[in-house]
Amino acid sequence: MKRSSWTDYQKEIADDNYYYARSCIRQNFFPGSEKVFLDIVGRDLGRNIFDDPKHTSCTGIGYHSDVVPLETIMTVVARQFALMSEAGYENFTSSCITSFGIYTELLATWEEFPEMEERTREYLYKATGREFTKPKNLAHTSDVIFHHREEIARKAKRKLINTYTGEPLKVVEHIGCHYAKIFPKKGVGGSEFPYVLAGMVESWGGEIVDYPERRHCCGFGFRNYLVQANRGYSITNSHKKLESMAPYKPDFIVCNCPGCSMFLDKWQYTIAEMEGTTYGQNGAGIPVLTYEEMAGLVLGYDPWELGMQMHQVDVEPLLDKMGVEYDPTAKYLGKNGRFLGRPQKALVNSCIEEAIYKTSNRR
Amino acid sequence: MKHVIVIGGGVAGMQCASELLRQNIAVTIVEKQQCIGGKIRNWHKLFPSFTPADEVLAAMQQKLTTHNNLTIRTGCEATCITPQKVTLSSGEELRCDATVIATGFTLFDATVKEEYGYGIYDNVITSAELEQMFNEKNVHLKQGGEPKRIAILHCVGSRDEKVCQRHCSKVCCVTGVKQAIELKKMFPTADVFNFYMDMRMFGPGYEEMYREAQTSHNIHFVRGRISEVSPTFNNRLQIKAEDTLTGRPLKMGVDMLVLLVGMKANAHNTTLAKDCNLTLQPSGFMQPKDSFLGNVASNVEGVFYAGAITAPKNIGESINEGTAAARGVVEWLEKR
Amino acid sequence: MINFGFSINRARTIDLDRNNLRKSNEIIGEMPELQACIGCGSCTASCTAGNLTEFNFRKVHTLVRRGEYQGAYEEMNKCMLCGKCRLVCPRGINTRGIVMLIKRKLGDF
Amino acid sequence: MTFFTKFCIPFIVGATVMFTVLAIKYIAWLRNLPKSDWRLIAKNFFSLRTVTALWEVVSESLLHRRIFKVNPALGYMHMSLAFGWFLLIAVGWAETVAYLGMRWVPLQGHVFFKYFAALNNISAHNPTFDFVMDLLLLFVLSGVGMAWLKRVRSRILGMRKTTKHVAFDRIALSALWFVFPMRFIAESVTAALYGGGGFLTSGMGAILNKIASNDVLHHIYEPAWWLYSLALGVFFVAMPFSRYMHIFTEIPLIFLRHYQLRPEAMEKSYDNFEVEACSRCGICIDPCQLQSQLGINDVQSVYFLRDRRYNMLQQKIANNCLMCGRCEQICPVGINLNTLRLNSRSSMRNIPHEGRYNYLRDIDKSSGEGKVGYFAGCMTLLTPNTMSSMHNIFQAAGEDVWWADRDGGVCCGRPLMLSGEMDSAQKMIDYNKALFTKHQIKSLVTSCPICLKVFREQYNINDIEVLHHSEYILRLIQQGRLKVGHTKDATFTYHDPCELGRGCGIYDEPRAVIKAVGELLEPAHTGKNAFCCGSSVANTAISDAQQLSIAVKVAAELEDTGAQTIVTACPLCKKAISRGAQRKVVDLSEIVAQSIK
Repeated sequence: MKRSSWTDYQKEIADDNYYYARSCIRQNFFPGSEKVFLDIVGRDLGRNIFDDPKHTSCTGIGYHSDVVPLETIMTVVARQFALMSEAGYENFTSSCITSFGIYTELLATWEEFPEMEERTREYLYKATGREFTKPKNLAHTSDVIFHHREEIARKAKRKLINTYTGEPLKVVEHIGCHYAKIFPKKGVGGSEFPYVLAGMVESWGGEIVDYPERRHCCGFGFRNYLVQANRGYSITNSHKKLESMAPYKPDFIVCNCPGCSMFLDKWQYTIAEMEGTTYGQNGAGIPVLTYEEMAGLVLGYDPWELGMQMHQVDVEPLLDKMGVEYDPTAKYLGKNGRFLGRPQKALVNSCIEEAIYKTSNRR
Repeated sequence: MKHVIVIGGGVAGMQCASELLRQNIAVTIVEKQQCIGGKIRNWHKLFPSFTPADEVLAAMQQKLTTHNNLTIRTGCEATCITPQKVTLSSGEELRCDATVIATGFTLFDATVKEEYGYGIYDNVITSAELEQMFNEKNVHLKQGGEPKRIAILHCVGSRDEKVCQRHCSKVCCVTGVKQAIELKKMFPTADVFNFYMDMRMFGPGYEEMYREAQTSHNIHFVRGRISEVSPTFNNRLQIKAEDTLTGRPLKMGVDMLVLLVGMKANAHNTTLAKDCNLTLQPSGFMQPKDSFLGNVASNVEGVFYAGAITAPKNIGESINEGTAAARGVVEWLEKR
Repeated sequence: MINFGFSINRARTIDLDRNNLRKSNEIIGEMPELQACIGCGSCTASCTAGNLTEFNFRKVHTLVRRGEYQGAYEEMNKCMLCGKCRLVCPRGINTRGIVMLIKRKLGDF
Repeated sequence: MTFFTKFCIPFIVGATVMFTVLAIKYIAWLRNLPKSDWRLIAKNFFSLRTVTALWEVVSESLLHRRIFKVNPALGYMHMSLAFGWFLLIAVGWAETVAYLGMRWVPLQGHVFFKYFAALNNISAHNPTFDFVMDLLLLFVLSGVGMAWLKRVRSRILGMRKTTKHVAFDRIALSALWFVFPMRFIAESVTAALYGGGGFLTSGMGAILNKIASNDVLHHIYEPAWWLYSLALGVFFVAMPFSRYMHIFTEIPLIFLRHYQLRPEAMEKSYDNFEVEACSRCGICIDPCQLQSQLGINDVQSVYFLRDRRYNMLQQKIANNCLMCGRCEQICPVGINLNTLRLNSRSSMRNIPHEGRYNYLRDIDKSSGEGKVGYFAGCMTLLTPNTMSSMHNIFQAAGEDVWWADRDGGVCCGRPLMLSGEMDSAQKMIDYNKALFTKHQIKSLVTSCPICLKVFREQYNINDIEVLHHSEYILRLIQQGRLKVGHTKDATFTYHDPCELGRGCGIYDEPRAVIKAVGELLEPAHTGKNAFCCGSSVANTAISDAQQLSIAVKVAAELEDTGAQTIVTACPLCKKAISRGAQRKVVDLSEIVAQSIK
C-alpha cells in the first residue's frame, strides 16, 4: 500500500501561543490526559498555552442530540472566541473532537452565511456584553501534538516498540467522525487516510494497522448511546469495529476523540459481559489510549500520573511490552498516597492484583 | 486549394481529415501526442462486437497514408483557434480556411475518488489500464497470480457531483460489461461482479451483450455504488456497497478492483473557450451550436467540432461526427 | 452474562466472504436465466401473493443469489405459483421454475 | 406318449418364472387397492360392465382397434402380433385336441406340438389345421417383419419417432423377434424330415430338402427346436420386467377401469395397472409439441411411465410436460397420463406444511353481493379487455354480479396442484370456497379454464353451478337475455384451450358463440386435436424462448385459416398466442361485447 494521499490534506497548525478549550468527556473520564497535554506543551515543548477557567462546554453533545438549538451553540462558541481574544490569543485549540467539529462547522457557516455571524454577534452582545474575533488558527489538540511530533520524538524516553521482540508495536488509530468526515480539508490527512495519529505513531516507532472498518464510527453516535433504547445500535457498531481489527492483533488502540476512547474502551467490557467475547492478544482486551497518554508514555511520564488507571481495559500488558517502569501497587493510590479502592474484577480488567508482571527477559 | 486544420488526431479527427482530403481540401492535423490515433491506440477490443481496436485504427490510418495534401504536426498543441488561423504552443501560427476541433476528452483521474484506493492499493486499476493489460495479454495481480474475484465499479468520475462530474460518460456501462466478459473468458473460475447505478445499454447489440454476460458468463451485477475500499488481513481488498435491490449493505473481499473511469472535459477547454470566444457547457465540454441542426458546428462560424469534444461519445459516433464535421466544413467553404 | 437492557444486533450486511455460496451456485448453474434479472420489479408488482403479503420474489431470489438463504424457503412458500410473474417478466425468466428450484434446493425435497 | 424332451426346459422355466412373477405382482397390487376401490369392484362385478370389459379386451388387447384408428399399418402390426399369437395358441390347442382328443397335454405339448407329433409318430396329418396354423404363422411373421422395419424406419409406419428402449426391453424384444422365425425354421425342418405342415412350413421344408442332405437336417433338427424354446424362455423371463408386461396387464386394467377405478391426485395401487399396461408403443411421442416443436425427446408419457415404473423418475422429467392432454387423448391403452404425472409430481413435491398460507386467514375484506359470482382468475387480471368485456356483457344481460377478484384475489389452487403440491392447493381451495359460500352466489362464472377445471373437480361446491364464460354467454344468448349481431364478413378462428377442451370437454359452446357473431374457420388441428399454446402453467421446465417457439407455430396454423381474428377462451392462451401472432388475438368475451345490440 502506498500511503501518500495524506499529503493532499495538509493544514496550517500554529506553532505557539494556544488558547486551550477543554473537553467535557475527556476531563471527566481521562483527566490525566488534559493535564499531561498542558504539561507537554508548556513544559516539554516550552510553548505558551492558556488554560482559561472561564470557558464552558461548547454544548456540542446537546447540539448533536437535538436539544441545543443552532443559535444557542453559535452564541456559546462566540463566547469562547470572545474569551480567547480577551485573553490575548489568536490560536484556538480544543481538546474535544466534537468541539473541534463544531468550531469548524460554525466558522464555515459564518463564511457562507455572514448574516448568521452578524446575528450571533448580536446575541452574544445582548447576553454577555462581549464581542468576539474569529481565531486566526483553529486546531485540535492532536494537531498540536502532530505538529510537534518530531520534537517529541527527539525528546523521547521510549519508543512504540515491543521490547520483548524489538518489533514496532501494532497500533490501531481512530480519529473520530467529527475530526475530518465533515470537513476533510480541516483534518491532517483527510478522512479516508487520516494521518494525524498515524503520523505520531510512525514518528515514535510504531506501526499503523490498516483494517477494513478503519473509518467506521466508534459506536458512540450521540443519541444512539444517550437514548438507552438505542444503545444496542451503539454497541453493535463498536462490536463491528473490534471484530474487524481483531485479526490484526493490535497492541493498542489510540483515539483522537474523547468519546471514542471511552466507547472503544468501555464497550469492550460490555461486549465481554454480554456475549463472552474478549479481544486482544491474551483475551484481556485491547488497551485504548488517548494520544496524550501515548505521547506521555513516549516522553517518560508515569502511567498512573497519566491517569491510565482510569481505563476499563488494563494497560499493564502494554506497559510491560513497552518496557515502562511502573509501581503496580501505586495504581490505585490517590494524590496523597491514600488507597482509592479498586474496581471489581471483570473479564477485561482481570490483571492480577499483586502483578506478576514480566519485568525480566527484556531485550 | 483550401486548407483546413483539424486539431486532434483521434478517430474523429482522422475521419474528418480523410473526408476533407477526399474533397480535395488540404488538411493539417495538429496532435498533442507523438503520433496520431488518439485513445483508441491503448484500447484492446471494442464493444459490442469485440472488434480489435487495432483493426479500426489501421483502417483509418490506411485512408490517410495515401494523401499528399496531408500534413501531420505531432507533439504540439493549439492554443488559439480561429477559422483563419491556429496558434500552436510553440508560438507558430498556421493559416487556414476553417478549423475543426476534435480534441476529445480526458480520462477521469481515479485518485480523486480517494475512497476507492486507486494509487493506494496495488490491485485497484482503471479500465484503461485493464485494456493495456489485455493488450499485453498479461492480466495478473500485482503480487502475481490470478484473481479469483474481481469487482468492476461503474461511474467512477461520472454522475458524481462530489467530483464535479454531473454528466454520464455513456460508454462505461458497456465497457464494464465487455471487460467483465473478457475477464471471465480469461479466468473462467473467477467471480466477476459489476457494481452499477443504472445499466445504460443504449446502443445496438449492447443489451444483448449485457444479457449474454448475465446468463452465459454468469457475471454478477449488483446495483449499488461501492462506498469504500479497504485492505483486508489476507491482502485482498474489502469493498462495501449497498445491494440496493435487496436494501441491504453488502461487503466482500476481492482480488482486483477495476474502476470504470469516466470521460472528463479537457481542462484546456476552458482557456480555449475564453481565448477563442467559444461556448462551454456546464460540464466543461464544448457547446455545439445546436443539439439537432448544428451538432458539429460551434458558435463561431468556421470553427467545427467532431467527436467527444462536445460530449462523451463512443467510437462509432465519433467517427460519424468526423464525417459530419467534414461535410459542414465543405458547405461552409462553398458558401463563402 | 449481564443483561444491560439492549443487545448486539446481528449485522445486516451481506458478507459474501462468509456466506456459503454453494447452493446459490447450484441454483444459478441449473437455471442461469435467473442471472438475467434486471430488477424491474414487474414480478412483485403483479404478484398475487405479494398483493396480500410482504412477499417479494425479486428480493428473495436476489438474496438467495447472494447466499442469504435464511427465511428464503419460507418466503417462497408464500408464492401461489399462479404464474402471472412469468407472463410479465421482460427478461423471460421462468419464474415459477425458479420458485420451485429454490424451494427444492433450500427445502427438503 | 411323451411330452417332454430336454429342449423344453428353457420354455418351462421361462413360463414358470413369468407366471410366478405375474401372480406375485397382481396379487400384491390387488391387495393394496384401497377399500374404496374394492367396493367399486364389488359393486360393478356382476353387471353389464363385465361384459363390456370383455368386449374391450377383445377389441383392444387383441385387435388393437384404437391403434388402427391412429394408423392402419401400425394397427395391423400390433394386431398381427397380438391377435395372431393368440390365435396360434388357441388354434394350436384345438389342433392338439383334434389329433389327440380331449386329454390332458402339458403346456409344452401344445407349444411344441409339431415336434411331439413327430416324436410320438402321429403320422396322420390334418391339412386344414396345417394350413390354418401356417397362415397364422405368416400373419405373425408379417407383423414381426413390420416391427423390424419400424425400428429402422419408423416413418413408414406413420410414426415420426419411435420409442427408445431400456435393456430389459431390448432383451425381450430381441427374443420376441426370434420366437416366430425360429418356430418357422423348426417346423420347416420338421416338415422336411417328417412331412406334414401347411403351405408355408412344408414349402420351406421342400426347399430345405433340396439344398441340404438329410444328415444335415437331422443335425439342425434338435438345435432349431432348442433355439425356439430358448427364445420363448428368454422372452418369458424378461417379459414381466419389460414393456411386454402390458400384454397381460392390459386385461385386468380394462376390467378395473370398467369397474370405475381411476388414478387420483395421490399415487395408489391401481396406478400400477396403468403404468405397467403401457406397451411403450410410442404413439404418445408424435403428438407431443415438446417433441415436434422443441425436439425434447426424453419427457414424453412413454418415458415418464417407464421411468416411474423403474423408480428412476427425475423431477426434471416429471415437470417437463405441458399436460395438454394430446397424448392421453390418443393413448391406445387409455392410460390416464395426466393424472399419473400429477400424482408423481405430488409424490415428489407435496410436503404437507401446516403453516403455509396462514396469511390467508384474515385477508378477506370482500364485499358486495350478487346471484352470479364472477371469478376472473389471476391471469385474466393481465387481460383487462376480457374483464371489461365481461362487465359489458353482464350489464347488457342485466345480471346481478358479484366480482370475486377484481382487486386481486387468491389463486384458485390449480397451478399448485399442477406442480404436485396438493395439500397446499387445498388451502386456497378452502379459502375460495369459504368466500363463495359467504357471498351466497348461485352460480360461478370464470374466464379462466384453469380455474374452471379446479372449481369443477376439486371444489365440491355442489350447490353452486360452475360455468365457463363461454357456456354462460351462450346461455344468455339462447335465453334471449343477450342480443348479439351477426356480421357475415367477420371471420374468426378458434383456438381450443387445453384445460377447456380436453380438460373440461367444452368444445361446442365457444364455437356456438362465435357463430352467433360471425363466421368460424377451423384450423388444421382443432377440437380434441387442438395444439397447446405452449405457455401451460403445468410446465415449469421449458424456457421463455421455447414457449414462444410453440406459440409461433400454433399462431401460424391459426392464421393459415385466413380468419381475420384469432379467438380463444383462456387468458393464458391469449397472452401466449398474441406473442406469436401477426393477427389480432382476442378473448371470446371481447367479440361478444363488441357485437352487443
